[in-house]
Amino acid sequence: MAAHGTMRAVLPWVITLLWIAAIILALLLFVGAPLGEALSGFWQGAFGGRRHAYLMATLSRTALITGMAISVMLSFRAGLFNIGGEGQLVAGGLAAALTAILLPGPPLLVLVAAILAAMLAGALWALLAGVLQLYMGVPLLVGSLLLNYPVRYLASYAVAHPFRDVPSGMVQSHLVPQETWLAYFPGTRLDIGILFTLAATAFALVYSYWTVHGYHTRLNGLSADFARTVGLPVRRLTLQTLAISGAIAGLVGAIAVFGIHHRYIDGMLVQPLYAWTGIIAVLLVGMVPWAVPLSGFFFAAVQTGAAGMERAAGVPKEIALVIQAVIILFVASRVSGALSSKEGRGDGHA
Amino acid sequence: MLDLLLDPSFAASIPRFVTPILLAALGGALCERAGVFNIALEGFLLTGAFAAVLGAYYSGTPYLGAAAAMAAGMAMGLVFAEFNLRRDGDAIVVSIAINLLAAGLTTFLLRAIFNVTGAFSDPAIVGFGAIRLPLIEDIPVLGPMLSGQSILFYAALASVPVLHVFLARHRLGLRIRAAGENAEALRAGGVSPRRVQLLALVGCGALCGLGGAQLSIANVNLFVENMSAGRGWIAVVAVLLTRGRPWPLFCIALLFGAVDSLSFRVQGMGLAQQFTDMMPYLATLTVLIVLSWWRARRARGDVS
Amino acid sequence: MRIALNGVTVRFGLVTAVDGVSLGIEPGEIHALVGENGAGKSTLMNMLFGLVKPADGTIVIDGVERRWASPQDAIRAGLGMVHQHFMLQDSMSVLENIVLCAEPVGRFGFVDFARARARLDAIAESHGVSVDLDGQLGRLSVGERQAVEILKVLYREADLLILDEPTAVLTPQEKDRLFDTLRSFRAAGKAIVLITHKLDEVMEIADRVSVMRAGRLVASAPLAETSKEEIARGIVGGVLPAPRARRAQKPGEVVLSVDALTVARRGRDVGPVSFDLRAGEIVGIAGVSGNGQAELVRALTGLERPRSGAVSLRGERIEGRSVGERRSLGLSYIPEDRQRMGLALGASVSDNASAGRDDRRSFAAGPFLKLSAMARFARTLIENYRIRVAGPRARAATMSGGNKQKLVVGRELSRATPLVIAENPTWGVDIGAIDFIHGELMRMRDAGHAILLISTELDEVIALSDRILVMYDGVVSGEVAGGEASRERVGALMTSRAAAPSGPEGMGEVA
Amino acid sequence: ADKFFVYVSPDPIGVNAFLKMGQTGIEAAGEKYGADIETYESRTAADRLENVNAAVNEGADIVVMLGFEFNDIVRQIAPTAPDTQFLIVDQCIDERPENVHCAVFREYEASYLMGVAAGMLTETNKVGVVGALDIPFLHRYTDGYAQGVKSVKPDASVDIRWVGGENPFADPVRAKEQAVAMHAAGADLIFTANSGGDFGVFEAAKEKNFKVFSVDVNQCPNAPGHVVDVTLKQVDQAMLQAIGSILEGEKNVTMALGLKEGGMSAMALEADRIADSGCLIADHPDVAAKLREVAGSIKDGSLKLEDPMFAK
Ligand SMILES: Nc1ncnc2c1ncn2[C@@H]1O[C@H](COP(=O)(O)OP(=O)(O)OP(=O)(O)O)[C@@H](O)[C@H]1O
Ligand SMILES: Nc1ncnc2c1ncn2[C@@H]1O[C@H](COP(=O)(O)OP(=O)(O)OP(=O)(O)O)[C@@H](O)[C@H]1O
Ligand SMILES: [Mg+2]
Ligand SMILES: [Mg+2]
Repeated sequence: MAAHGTMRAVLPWVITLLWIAAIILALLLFVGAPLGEALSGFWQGAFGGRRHAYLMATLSRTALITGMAISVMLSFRAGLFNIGGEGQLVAGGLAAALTAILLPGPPLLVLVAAILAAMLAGALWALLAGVLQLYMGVPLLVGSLLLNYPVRYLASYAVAHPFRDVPSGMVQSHLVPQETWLAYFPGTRLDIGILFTLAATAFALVYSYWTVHGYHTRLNGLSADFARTVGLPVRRLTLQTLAISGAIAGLVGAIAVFGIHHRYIDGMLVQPLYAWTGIIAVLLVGMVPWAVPLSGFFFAAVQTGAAGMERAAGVPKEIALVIQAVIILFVASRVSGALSSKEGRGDGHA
Repeated sequence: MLDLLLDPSFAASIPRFVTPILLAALGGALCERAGVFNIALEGFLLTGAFAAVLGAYYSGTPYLGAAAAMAAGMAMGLVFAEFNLRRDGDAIVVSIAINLLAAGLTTFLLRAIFNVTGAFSDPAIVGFGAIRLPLIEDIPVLGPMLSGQSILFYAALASVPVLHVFLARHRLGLRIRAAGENAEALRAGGVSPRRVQLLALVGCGALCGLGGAQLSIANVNLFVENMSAGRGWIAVVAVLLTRGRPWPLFCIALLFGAVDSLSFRVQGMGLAQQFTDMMPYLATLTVLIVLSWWRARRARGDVS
Repeated sequence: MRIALNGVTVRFGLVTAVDGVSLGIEPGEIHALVGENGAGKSTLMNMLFGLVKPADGTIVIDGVERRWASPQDAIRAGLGMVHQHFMLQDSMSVLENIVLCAEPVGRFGFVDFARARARLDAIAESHGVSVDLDGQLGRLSVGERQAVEILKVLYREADLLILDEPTAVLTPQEKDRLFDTLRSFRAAGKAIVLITHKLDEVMEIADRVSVMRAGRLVASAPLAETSKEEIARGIVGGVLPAPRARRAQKPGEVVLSVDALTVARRGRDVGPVSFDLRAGEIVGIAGVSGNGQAELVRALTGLERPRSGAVSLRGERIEGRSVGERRSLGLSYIPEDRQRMGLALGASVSDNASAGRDDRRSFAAGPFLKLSAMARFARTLIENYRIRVAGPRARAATMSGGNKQKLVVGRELSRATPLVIAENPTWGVDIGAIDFIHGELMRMRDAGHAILLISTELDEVIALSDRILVMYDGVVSGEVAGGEASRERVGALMTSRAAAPSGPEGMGEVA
Repeated sequence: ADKFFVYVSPDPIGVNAFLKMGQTGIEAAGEKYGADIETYESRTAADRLENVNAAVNEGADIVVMLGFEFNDIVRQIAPTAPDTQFLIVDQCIDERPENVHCAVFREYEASYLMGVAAGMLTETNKVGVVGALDIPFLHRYTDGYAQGVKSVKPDASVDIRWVGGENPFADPVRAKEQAVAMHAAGADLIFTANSGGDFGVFEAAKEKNFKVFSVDVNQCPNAPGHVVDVTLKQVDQAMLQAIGSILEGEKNVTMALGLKEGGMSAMALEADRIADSGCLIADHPDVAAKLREVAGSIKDGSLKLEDPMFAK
């Protein structure tokens, strides 16, 4: 009986996985890729390389993706559909770079100041979306999304004109002082930025499971009407949550600047779709905090793995996006139902 | 500034920007009215744009290109339905996934089929030509706007009243509205709301597909990665603002389209490119804020 | 038409909602179906109408066994149902509502409204049911909506009419009008099933009555062969609960004082409402739903800012205060809608139990939660309020409605605040739970708490209240002392100014 | 083969003529020096970094990078990979380790010639140029062009506009709009230097029937009857030469190629190709002659042009 029960629980997942596998296989066959090479190339590209160089690449992606996922998760669990992570990320990255470039002083202090500035910038940008919703009636979903664009272009302008490193010939800021660059783990090209992500993750876990504020925001997320009825300060919770979530996004921006590019390059935080990957990483695990880092690593591996697959078997690495989307379609439609209800939109679910 | 607004080529450029947004928004309206929260218009548009090029390239005629675009859009609609309606996936999650799917699939196929990245352009891609309306083209400002556009533009114009009448008087239109407002009642009446919503999604896909075709085989004759570049989201906003009512939708789309094309013109006036790039989104935000704020004020009188 | 249900069983997962019911429905007969909440009445009829599939049993119509793939089949076969909750589109016109799903179509599938109009005029002729076809449904009173539902059924030329608690929300006048219509149907030889909780109505109009309890059919007989008491006994299964004994006690000082309070709502504002509520008394607010009770409650609890007027709690002005402030000043609130406002269904019982507590110290240390303390508190509630649930960690959604309600009541009453506002506290809850909740409210009263009881269940108000305020069309239309309160007197007040149909209905609920 | 070359593109290659030349260049090199070749296309800053890393990982002997996007990356990685040779085409970095090599071009010289032609041919006395993005590097095209125009028609106005947007180097849609707008504003000759976007400008030229100049390769056939002349950038040649000297063990190979070295050219200067190039310049012998003369004075240094990239 029990066995039968577990059977019933497991079977749909097996079927889901089979579906996903089938679709990926179909894509590979479509491009006529040699399966063996493709798969080994994927594995190599995600975890292999000389001295695990590719694994390091995967980890350094993980740092950013998981960071964004954590940021998004805090909003989602509070029932705030903040998909403006991209804007908050950019705001953070730009603030970090400019602070580090313009602020004189001992490197460590500059670094700390820059990181704080990044978090502040991210928080403010997220708050803006919150204010639009609470006081202007602009749905957070749309407001936060549209706010991505202005900040993206503002940043682009900043590094294209006033703060541009002209001789470099690129649309990018000057380098941040070399002393502020995040160190690499000995013998690798992986910077210690991932430690910041781990810290943020730890914070998020404690916050979600064991703090009063986290508890209240969770209730608000599950039912805003309920939260209001039992007298929780819904508006304040909303703004505070957005601020926290934005601050973490900003932190991620700083990690990208000090750990990877050492300056702000136009588009460096937007084009890799870090924010969107973060969102789907959260959706994949239905907003369960402890699982978020894992799914962040998973998607990072999918992306670097795809690049490996391209090198090894000539499969266009764009397949990564497709794989991610397919996984979300199949898996997330099984686990996360708690979103549209917030918008009070969508057709009536069971 | 004024001379710029009177510049016929500016007037002529507006429809090129309005058409994709309008078509996508009309599709979105179908879903909105049917109670499907479809914010995947961006993905639908992009898919359409790609399929249009594919069709036009292999068939050699833009009409089959447009047909392919519609078909691809409908297919996306079916995917949406499968996961949102049948598998009960959250509408927003499904939308995000479909947007990613479209971005991924188009770039993937671009390389898999044409073995290029970034953009695909080829003389074999035959686009829609301009249709000149003899008398109308002589009207001062409206002339160049109304005449010399692609057939898709006229199709978009026509769909506004058509959709209006359809929703008001057609059996399916009636049921779509019911599915959006009180699906349970529809069920009690023996009509499956899901089926109605499925049809709405397919219709949405077709319209978005055409919108995509306008982007890729009417505005130009080539496909560029991420060609929809946020227009689908602007359409979403237009739908939310107007709650899917065709005529107001038309006005909003017109406004957004005009700003979009204006943003190119003002660059000539020495405004930094980044700021002109910003204009459409700022305009959208502004309209959104003003209307929402106004609505909120008006609604304050009500319960809830 | 003549209908026979044979051994019908309906299951929802593990719940057996209808259990082997066999029932006959005759043409030209009004068949009353009674039973307490959750007895299975709606489910049985939904099954007959093709909305839910029977696990077992058959439907035989005029000697032919029938199966429905969807309600469409049932409708084609001549069945019509007016559901417990209206199945209408507020934003559509009456005409659109009526033709929806049965549209007469012309070319290209466009609806031929003219044809529909003609048919409806004819129907209005023959049965005297008529509504302005072009009015927007959202603007209609409940009574008129009911008429629209009935027109829908007639329009589909049904020979069997199922009405699920049609009178629950009607004023007596509207009810009488409805019953006249039903009689005309009976005269026309149609078969009618009338689900209701009100035995007086059964006695007034039914030809035959069937009683359900816990999914089973416990009795089915011609009205003539039974009596009100017998039916009542059938419903509750054996003895009726004795009317509650109330300890006479003189009320203490004023706890809640409402002065000329007005609240905004679409159409006509609610209020001005003024009254005092003293320690140790239960003041009941009776009235047909939609007469401003919802708005009043929202204004008192702080969920909505009033337009004008004053509210003071223990001498403190609170009309400007937030919900949280009011609660910590000594207000508890049992909301009508347990699913949305009373509980966070996705959260655990324990999380729900500790929500909105102001004794923060007892479940938190600094910014951190004391999870064990929260669980302990939940466990005490589960015991004290006899909540049937797996445990503190179970998700609230897994409880049945009655137990959900007990959890809400427990959480709020255990705060032991001077003021308790209870809004339809026993709505959709089984008789055992009702009895328990009533007992708790009484206990609070006797313990000297002030209780404001808003309920659409007249009997409940009359049974519990020391004083009864009756609301009609947004204002208090009268006050009756609990002692001399009778259904008739209160009922009369509930429908004063009955000339005008009572304003826009149901607004409170959509809030 | 015993050698392994990797070509890392800064952006999707697509219809980008310039990046395509890198492709042909690496293929030619592979042929000539019997090496396996691979192409890693990048889409984002992160991709570029990872691709160069990957190239090193995969054991490339020579990593060829096109464009200025790679400066930081080479600075970072080259020191850590002493046995890999890095060739940056189109750019150079100062104080570089000896395994870093450059081949750069003086695009402004050829662009200047286009300007001269435009100045001579314009009837409206208004000409325009569409650049991908307002960055110093592209001023080599836009400013060079403008200077050329002024040199023959000091009173002519040059309208400079940028494509910008999501992907400036491959957005024909926006490029087309800019061209249309400029033409509407009176420009009758438009110089397009936005790689992937050029097609958009050609489309506009066909629709509105004006004439254009373009860059890098012979694009005249892409818009027959509309392209007056094109600058020619011999990326493949530069690559071959540079790789050659690298293989000979030369350190810090540096090449600066302009008209003089034959790294840059224009169709007008290619006596043998001009006839069947499909470029309109073929029908303007007078202009072609003038261009050859100007080119001459640039080569022999009698006409000095300073690099707009470092102007301002
Ligand atoms: N969709 C459903 N899923 C699960 N259980 C259900 C569902 N609908 C009804 N039930 C259960 O079936 C039983 C009968 O419900 P039903 O609505 O028929 O009662 P009822 O007699 O109509 O009560 P009321 O007088 O409140 O209308 C109840 O226990 C109810 O909880
Ligand atoms: N939508 C549903 N899906 C699954 N089970 C349901 C659903 N609704 C009700 N149930 C189950 O049906 C039973 C009764 O549910 P419901 O809330 O109708 O009870 P009720 O009759 O209102 O309250 P009670 O029976 O406690 O008086 C419970 O076991 C509940 O879990
Ligand atoms: Mg019930
Ligand atoms: Mg019922």
